[in-house]
Amino acid sequence: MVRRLAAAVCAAVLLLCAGCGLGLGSATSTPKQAAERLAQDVDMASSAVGTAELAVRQLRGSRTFPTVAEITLKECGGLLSGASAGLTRYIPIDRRDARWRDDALRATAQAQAAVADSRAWVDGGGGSGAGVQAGLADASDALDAVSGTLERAGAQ
Amino acid sequence: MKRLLGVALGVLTAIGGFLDIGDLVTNAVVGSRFGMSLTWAVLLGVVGICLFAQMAGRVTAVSGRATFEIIRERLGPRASGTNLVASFLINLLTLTAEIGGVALALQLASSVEPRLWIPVAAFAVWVVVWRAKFEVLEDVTGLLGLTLLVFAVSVVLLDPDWAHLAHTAAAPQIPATEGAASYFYYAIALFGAAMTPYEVFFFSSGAVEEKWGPKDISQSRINVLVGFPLGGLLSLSIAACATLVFLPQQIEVSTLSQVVLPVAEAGGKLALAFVLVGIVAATFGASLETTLSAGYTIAQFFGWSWGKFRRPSQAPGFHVVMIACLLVGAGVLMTDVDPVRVTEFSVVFSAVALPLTYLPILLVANDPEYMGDQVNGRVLNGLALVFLVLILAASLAAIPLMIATGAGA
Amino acid sequence: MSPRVRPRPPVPADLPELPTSLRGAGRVLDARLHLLDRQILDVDDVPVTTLDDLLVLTADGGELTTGEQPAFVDQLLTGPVLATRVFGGRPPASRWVRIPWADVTDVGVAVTLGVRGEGLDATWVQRWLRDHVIARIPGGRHDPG
Amino acid sequence: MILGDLLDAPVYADGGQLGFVVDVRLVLDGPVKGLRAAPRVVGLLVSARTGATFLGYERTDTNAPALVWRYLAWRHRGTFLVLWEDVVGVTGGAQRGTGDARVDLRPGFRRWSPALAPTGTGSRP
Repeated sequence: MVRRLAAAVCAAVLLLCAGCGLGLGSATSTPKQAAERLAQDVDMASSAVGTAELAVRQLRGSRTFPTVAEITLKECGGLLSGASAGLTRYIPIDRRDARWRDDALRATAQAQAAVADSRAWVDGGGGSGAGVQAGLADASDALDAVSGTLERAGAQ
Repeated sequence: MKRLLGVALGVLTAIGGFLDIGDLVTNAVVGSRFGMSLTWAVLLGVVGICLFAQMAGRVTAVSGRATFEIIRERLGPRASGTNLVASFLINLLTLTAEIGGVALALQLASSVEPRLWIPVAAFAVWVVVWRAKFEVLEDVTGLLGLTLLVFAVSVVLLDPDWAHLAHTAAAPQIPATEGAASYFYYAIALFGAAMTPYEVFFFSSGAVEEKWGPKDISQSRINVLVGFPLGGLLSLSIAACATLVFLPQQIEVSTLSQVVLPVAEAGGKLALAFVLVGIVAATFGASLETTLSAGYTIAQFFGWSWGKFRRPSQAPGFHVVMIACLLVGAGVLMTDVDPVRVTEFSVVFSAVALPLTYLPILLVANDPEYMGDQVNGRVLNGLALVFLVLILAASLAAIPLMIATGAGA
Repeated sequence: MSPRVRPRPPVPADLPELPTSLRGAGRVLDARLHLLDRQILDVDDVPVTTLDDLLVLTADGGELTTGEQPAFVDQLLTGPVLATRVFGGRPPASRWVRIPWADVTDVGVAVTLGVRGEGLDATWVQRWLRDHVIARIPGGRHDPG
Repeated sequence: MILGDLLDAPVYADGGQLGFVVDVRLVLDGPVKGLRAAPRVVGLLVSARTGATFLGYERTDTNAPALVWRYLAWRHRGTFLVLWEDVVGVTGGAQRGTGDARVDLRPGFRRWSPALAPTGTGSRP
């Protein structure tokens, strides 16, 4: 009986190690992997900005309730802070991806500001729908530019 | 009247059980990242749950014994003990996610902090489980849950290119931006979301609550064949909505508020009102089901008196377990853990634990001592064996894939 | 799904079938297969507990060490002994909750007793929970009907 | 004697170990106590392996899905029934799983088929 239990435990440990092995394989060491790692956070940031744009456009066309838009923007803010936290945690391996990280951080900060303005506008705090929509669009373009450079670097 | 109530059980199990926070989130995430290329996983899950729930309902209707009594009888204390621990913990995880889902849905409808909604939602679930009749509990959440049909309406309103949608569903390939590991990880997540064990505990114990006998087997088959495909259809329409709105703009879904955006995009405020009601009903219905399933598994394993058809004083252990689970679930949620993340883990662990419940039910469904002459036919056994292999494969692959993809990151 | 009972499996040919003369006329039950871990129901079908073990004694209630005297099941045993059944070891005799075989009225998919579960020691935990927890919550005795 | 102690106990006959007690066969023909005749121990079912999956498929006419049944029947293929009268001694206080439980059979004991008549008690109690 004990023998069978030991065998089961070994099998479980083996399974876990296999899974971890696969997981660790993606540690960052080459520029390609560095670009992919940064791209993950940038994608999260651009997802958040895209969602914010959608929510604001829907509110301006009164296709959604203010409460729903406000919650959506709050959650986009959460996603953006997650993305910038991921970026600040990243340790660049050389000058080039240090520059990528700074561009990404700058674009994400711009997005955070745009989303904050949108929330203020939704809460009736001032600013115009069109102005806020434009701010989000600029932030989205900035993020797209950064992910463009990362993609090109990743493709080499 | 009894037949109508019977069908209500089927519809509730489809909407409440099928469409819970796990389906809402997983299908939206999959739609936004993989388009319709994982449709096959949802369809497999629908056929699987139809087969599994129908067998469990038939076994209970004929033998009068619910799922976990059977698991204990057939596997003995050691194997069924580990089975209980695994099934109970995963059910608790799903319960936590469901109550979190109710809180998130109420936040969307009222913009009040979800942390304030959590104790209210947990208390409301307890009051319904404590007082309401089993049938009433089903009808209300079942019928309200039907409002989720608005997802299907939204797909039509978004005026998609149906040929393209059908093509990507029929001829699936892994999108360039995603790795094979995360593709199959989400296939398992969808399969687990469709075939959650708590649905079967609830469905088979419900057969005892409703006092079904062998004559109700055809009724249970209707419930399953009406209820679950309806759930599968709604799952696919959630994924389609996400595909149409989010995929082109490369927006990845990770919050509940994003799940409802396509509906607002398609139908404006009216559709949004419907979907908010539907999500609250589905997550609340699922919270009731997971709470009851927690009570059912423990009480049936230890042989206590259980069931909502009895006075709480006649099933004290059953009710104490449910109260404890609600307190634990609400407690965990108050630590500001993200219910969507909890949900993603709960569906994958459901897939891991599925064989533990599926095999005993399959064995008993062939045991004349329990089933008399209502044993499985040859065709059903063949299909059941195919799914046994599928379920074992998904269960074994789930954890390594979860680690390899960092839980689908 | 055509319900039909299948032909009997090929019984290992080399072993002779036990004649009823040796086996005895009554119904045949295998303890672990048909009795252990089965649900025990009381006279009005309310679950009491799960059957954990059986006490086997000689006809006059004496202890058994060999096969000379016939052995009979004297009591159903249940109680908080799951840990020892799973992890091995033997619970002290006092831990067992005993139900005399005389109370059993039927052995089918579950074991049915002829007495109400209320009075049995096996339902002690349930009664304690009812009096100390459920009774304190309003509506504890309402009949959902 | 607690029946559970017999289960999974090793079985010896004329020196060699035959296997383990997988189950205990009872028949309801003992003295009537209350409404039902008390179960009498007919014999022990002995198999080469302990009763981990005691699903008993080698003894009943249950044909679980062919594949599963064939595996389970194969796993307990050597099971046989030995009569209670052939048991010479149940020794060592029969602690379960602690190795010192032991069942000794009379030399020249007879092996019987483990098959059960179709019980067919599927109807609800």
